[in-house]
Amino acid sequence: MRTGFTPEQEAFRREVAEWLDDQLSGPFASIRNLASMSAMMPERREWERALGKGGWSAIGWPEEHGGRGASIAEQVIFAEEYARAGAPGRIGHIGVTLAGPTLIHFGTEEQKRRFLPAILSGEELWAQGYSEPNAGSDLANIRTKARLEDGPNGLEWVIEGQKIWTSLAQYAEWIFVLCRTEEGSQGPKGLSFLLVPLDQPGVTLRPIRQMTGDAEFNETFFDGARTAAANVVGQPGEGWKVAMGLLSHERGASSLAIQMTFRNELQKIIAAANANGAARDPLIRQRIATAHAGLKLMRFNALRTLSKGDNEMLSRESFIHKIYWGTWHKKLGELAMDVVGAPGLIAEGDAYAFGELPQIYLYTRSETIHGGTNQIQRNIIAERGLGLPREPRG
Amino acid sequence: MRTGFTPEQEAFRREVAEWLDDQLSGPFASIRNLASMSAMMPERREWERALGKGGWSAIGWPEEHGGRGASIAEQVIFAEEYARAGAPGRIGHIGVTLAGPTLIHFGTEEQKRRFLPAILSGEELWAQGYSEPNAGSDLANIRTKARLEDGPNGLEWVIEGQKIWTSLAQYAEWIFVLCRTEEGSQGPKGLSFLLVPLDQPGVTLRPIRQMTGDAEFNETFFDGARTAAANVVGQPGEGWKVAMGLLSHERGASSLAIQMTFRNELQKIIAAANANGAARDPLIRQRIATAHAGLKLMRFNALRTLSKGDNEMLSRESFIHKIYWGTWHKKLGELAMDVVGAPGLIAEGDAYAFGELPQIYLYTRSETIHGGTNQIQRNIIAERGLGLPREPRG
Amino acid sequence: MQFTFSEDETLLQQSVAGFCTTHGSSASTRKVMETEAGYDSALWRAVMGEMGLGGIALPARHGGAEMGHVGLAIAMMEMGRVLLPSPYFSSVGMAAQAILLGGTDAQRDALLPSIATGECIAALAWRGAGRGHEPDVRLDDALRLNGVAGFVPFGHVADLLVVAARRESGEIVLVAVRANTPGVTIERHVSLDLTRPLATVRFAGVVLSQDDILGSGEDAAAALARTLDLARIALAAEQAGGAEAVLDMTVAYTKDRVQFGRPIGSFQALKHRMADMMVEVETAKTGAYYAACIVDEGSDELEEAAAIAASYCGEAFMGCSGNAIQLHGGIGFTWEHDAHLYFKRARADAMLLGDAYSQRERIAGMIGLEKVA
Amino acid sequence: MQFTFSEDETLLQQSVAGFCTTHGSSASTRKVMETEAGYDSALWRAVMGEMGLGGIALPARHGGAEMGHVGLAIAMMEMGRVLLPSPYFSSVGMAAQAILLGGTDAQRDALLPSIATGECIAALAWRGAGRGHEPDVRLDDALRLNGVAGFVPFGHVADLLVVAARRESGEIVLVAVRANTPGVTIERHVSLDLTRPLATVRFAGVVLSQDDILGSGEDAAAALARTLDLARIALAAEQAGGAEAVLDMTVAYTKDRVQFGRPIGSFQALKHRMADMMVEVETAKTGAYYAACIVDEGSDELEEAAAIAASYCGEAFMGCSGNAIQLHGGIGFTWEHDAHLYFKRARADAMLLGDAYSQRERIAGMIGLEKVA
Repeated sequence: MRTGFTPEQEAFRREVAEWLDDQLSGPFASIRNLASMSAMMPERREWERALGKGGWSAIGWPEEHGGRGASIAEQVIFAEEYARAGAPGRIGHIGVTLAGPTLIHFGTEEQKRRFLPAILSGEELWAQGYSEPNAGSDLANIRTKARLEDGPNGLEWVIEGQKIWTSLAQYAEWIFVLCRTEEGSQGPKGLSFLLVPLDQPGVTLRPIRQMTGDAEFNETFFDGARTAAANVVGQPGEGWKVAMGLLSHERGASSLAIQMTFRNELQKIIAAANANGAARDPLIRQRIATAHAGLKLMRFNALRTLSKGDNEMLSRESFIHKIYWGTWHKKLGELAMDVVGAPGLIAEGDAYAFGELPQIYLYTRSETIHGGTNQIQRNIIAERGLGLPREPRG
Repeated sequence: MRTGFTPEQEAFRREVAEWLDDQLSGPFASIRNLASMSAMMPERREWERALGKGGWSAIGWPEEHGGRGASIAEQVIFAEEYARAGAPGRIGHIGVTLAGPTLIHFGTEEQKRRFLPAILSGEELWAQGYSEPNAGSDLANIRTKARLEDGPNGLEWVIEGQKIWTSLAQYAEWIFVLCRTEEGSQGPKGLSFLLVPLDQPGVTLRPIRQMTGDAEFNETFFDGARTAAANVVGQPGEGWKVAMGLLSHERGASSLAIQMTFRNELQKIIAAANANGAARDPLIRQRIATAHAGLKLMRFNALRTLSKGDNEMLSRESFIHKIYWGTWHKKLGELAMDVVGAPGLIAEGDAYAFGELPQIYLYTRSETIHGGTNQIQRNIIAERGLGLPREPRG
Repeated sequence: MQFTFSEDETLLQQSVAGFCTTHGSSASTRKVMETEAGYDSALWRAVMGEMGLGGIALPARHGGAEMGHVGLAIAMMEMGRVLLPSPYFSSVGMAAQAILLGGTDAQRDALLPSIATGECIAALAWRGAGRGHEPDVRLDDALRLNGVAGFVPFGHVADLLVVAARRESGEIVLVAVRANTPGVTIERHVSLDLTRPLATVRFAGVVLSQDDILGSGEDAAAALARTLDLARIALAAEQAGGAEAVLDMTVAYTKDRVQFGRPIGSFQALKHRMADMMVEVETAKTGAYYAACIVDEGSDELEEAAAIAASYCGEAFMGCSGNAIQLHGGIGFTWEHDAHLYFKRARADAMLLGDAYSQRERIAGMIGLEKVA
Repeated sequence: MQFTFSEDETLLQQSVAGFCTTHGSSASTRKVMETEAGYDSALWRAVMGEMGLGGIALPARHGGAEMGHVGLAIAMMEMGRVLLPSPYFSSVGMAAQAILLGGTDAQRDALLPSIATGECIAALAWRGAGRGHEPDVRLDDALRLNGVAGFVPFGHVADLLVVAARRESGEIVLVAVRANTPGVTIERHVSLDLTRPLATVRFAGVVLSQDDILGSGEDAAAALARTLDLARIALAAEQAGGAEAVLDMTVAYTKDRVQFGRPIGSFQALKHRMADMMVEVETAKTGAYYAACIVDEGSDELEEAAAIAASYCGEAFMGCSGNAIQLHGGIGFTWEHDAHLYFKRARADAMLLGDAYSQRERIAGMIGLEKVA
């Protein structure tokens, strides 16, 4: 076992770093080191296009679908260099890491031809539609319904219902929607995985303001929204299988990119502690050291899972990443606030918008909740990782 | 609301302190500040008798039954002074705090006459027989059986089964045994609360060695053990009600006495930290300060519950004492070990017996388990304190 | 030993609780917190006038009700439960105490009655605008104030500022200065805690008279230290009340919310988390009551009790309000749900008067832990 | 990047695991731990001889297998899983490394091969008998050793002692001295960790020759520091193995044990506790593997990796073994159940080479946290 990379991989690393630095020192300098997820949207769309043009948008996709078929080591390297370079958070990530891989795995040839190129080129952005007000942790409890109807454009799905936590939906062209297509079905049965255009009268968005003051998420209401009959992935009624395959993609290598962001945050905390004297507090020192150690271990946890390749994704350690980083990051937020001290209680201007470190404190409260609460993660770890008996249903 | 005591109560405090000091400087000097629960047994029996003779054995019992009918404030004072004086842990406590109050509440006149005086005088010690190997947290799952049989001494209960965690049974004359007296009954139904003499052929003890190296507890085997038909408390079949009344006594004022022991332990930890330099470690300082604060709060938590009197024992805060002190003490054990450092890894002699501070570390591992695990305590708090729904039974 | 409410205290608690329930709804709090003032002046008059809470811990001579610090704790706990947005803590819990402890009889007579009635809103400006806890205002020998005081709750609506400053000799001096004195500027900030805005107060050559000086030197330093301890105790009561409110809110929500075919409050992981919260809540209440009693009994354990209550209650409120967000799931971190208001109050409270670490370090000193062998 | 076992490493892991399962049963461990020696000499010969684990991290020249520190970590993890009582860690994981790093070629050639075969049991005596981590043995200019070394694992069966001492100048000096040299006395203690007895070694005017000196001054200090880091990494692997063993034991028990009509492992509070344990176990394994790789790759991150692995794995093992007792309920704190053996090993491990606090303070220095502004 080894942690290092081969000379070829190091050469790849240099290539990636060089391309990123060229772009981010040049045409995209304005969005380098951008912290907000919602600012500078036109520039970020351009950035998605530039990634696509450079062939860097989805390097892990197979070559036949426009990717580079990059090895896991190369994906790791790309993710690390991407974050190291201060490249902006990707508004194309739902398409690249969720919709695309799902279509590659479950889609028809026609669907692949229709959707994959636009994801790669950055022309079409995607949003996800899973959660509902009454299907949060209990995802199978979905109530959004769709039925096939003949319409002016032929046979179409007509969708009624509501999704929540649909991030980036206000910027996206498409949303995938898990909905109930068999009347009277319950739980994971009778669901279908539909691809729905967002720009239509039947779709209404309402931004959800978070405790940070930002509105990163939306509620998305479907009121007779329509999509072509062909825009179902997998068989109608088998949406659960498709969605679950997609969720496991969500847990993948992307956690490595986030770690570089974490590293940058930790560096800022260290700098702040040195600047304001918090670094002399023995407890703060311990907590920063713990955070640093935890981040290193997070990286090697991920590398350990990734090194096993896809076949062994179900080994015990593959279940721990989400709860580990969510919990780690929440603690980092508390640490950040404690390092800043009382000045963190005051916004930097007239809006409810705080400095980067207090912002971590607020933002991270959601990270042990969205994408599966820590409680759900522990159930999964206990049942799938350790084989403990299931909870009786009520 | 006030925390202080009245002049009369302070006078009572002086009286208690004086009597204890007289005794423990004089005839009982050899057992002052005794840490072990199992050493110096003959002297400790004498001590029980001296308490009885002085009228200090069970001051909270009603005067008609030989107590002093002491107020709660007086019981608090007595418990505090008892521990402050370094008086030894009471081997009579199961009789005084459990068996006696149960008999006073549920017993017949005949039973009271027979048993209470010998408890008060220290002539008869008691053990408790609740838990079984398969009825630990799930106390209602009791399998020990008793049936009425005509024997040489008239109608008698004949008992078959096994109890576990019967502390002090090797020194006691009597044990109360919760057992199943209705064939085929299940759960809390069909149980009876029997009083059984220990010195008989049908009773066998096997000491359970704990991880500390000591054997404070026993397994007690009943193999045709007998007791008179009259030695049932409450109606046959209603033992659960009697036992539950008794368990609530167990949660009472006795926690105040233990706190003085805790205080002595904390003082020793502080002294050790000053002596070996651990007091200069900022984290150790924080932890000791936290322990000190926690102990103060523990005392006032108890005073708060006690101040409400018996009628309001079911207010929210009355549920927290057991988990609070068990958890606090376990942390104190870890702190003690960290203060001592590596020297705590070495026994003081040739036996597996460590210094007082490491001993706290080992001993306290059991305190979040026996008398109701922390898990069970949390269920009780959640369901009875907060009114949350019960867990479905499997 | 009667460590439970007296009849008077029970009545007080019920009346404040009733008032807060009626006037401290989420909707009205949210309306008020969006205003520039950050409090509702009609409500303020009711709290101070009809309810008479302004003088609760003051001697009768100064317009007080003589309910002591237990009375103040009761009021703070109930207001904390609903996050009642008002300058109460700032004016009554901090500034009035500083005048009572640090001023002369004449100054008390002059200043306290109007604070007690609420006519005058006072605020205590005692620390600089940075991370530390030292005064950053200087009083020169010509009695001119210069410098900055940070994190003054409701400083922007204060009529009277009690300022901790240093003389050129380094001595602490406490002064009382009207907010409209030339050279005083007050900047209200958008604050993390939406229900208790903070202000920065700047002094640029503010000229004082000798009468504005409450006291100097060791006495003033002691009065300031004691004021902060009394404020910690009052704040501990608020924290305990806030912690209990988020627990109750969470219990109610989890009994209601159904997932996987069961109310989520029947899942053991959630039950146990709430059980742990309850242990913290009850212990926090105990800590606040105990410390308040210690004040009223004139015990010499006041510093210890304040440090214990502050360190425990601060962390309990932060922990419980964080758990409340977690146990509410997605809705818990939205702006429209109240959980974040409590979470932010908890954080601000915990940073206002020195962190738990420094309070525990004080305790370490009190219990004889040696720093150098 | 191939942060997973190679084929050779997989084979090694399987063979050590098989050996430990066969020979490291609870019954045999309990028998061995009651003996004066505290280890089974036949088993020792098998570990060192047949299994060839003695030289696993040594160069071939000194009788080594050149499987590196990853190999050593694999061996330690498997032995840790069953608490195999043997001087392996002491002799191979500590003393041999000190000789390799601190000795001359001649000394290595002379001493290491017999340690690798197990003929010679070595032990490292580096700290005093108190709470601190400083050598308390002095080497005077006439090459006489005097003083006390504490907490030497399996010191009582050591043939060779590697001793960290100070010269009169204060310089660190590393020496190798036979245990049977006149003036050396070794006292075996009844130890908290029953499966790894500790000894105190006393030196009373022990006369050395120049050849016994491995090295002096900065080189020796660096060799000692690095030896301790390598020992921390090996110990981290043991801790990860122990943590995994108690988790597996707890999972198995709670699947079996029925209370309230259900296996207790179906109760969410227990499931979630075990889930948290699994996160710690897997991360501990990661930490141990990562640090071992760093050694074998010759990376300059060795100190950091050692401090990270030591602080994380030590606390993970203590936490998991404490949880194991708790989740076993009453039986968990009995002598007859193995849970306490792991719990005590975890505690002893965490104290043997410096606590987590000091390791984190090292990390704080490495990542640029300034102590004085």
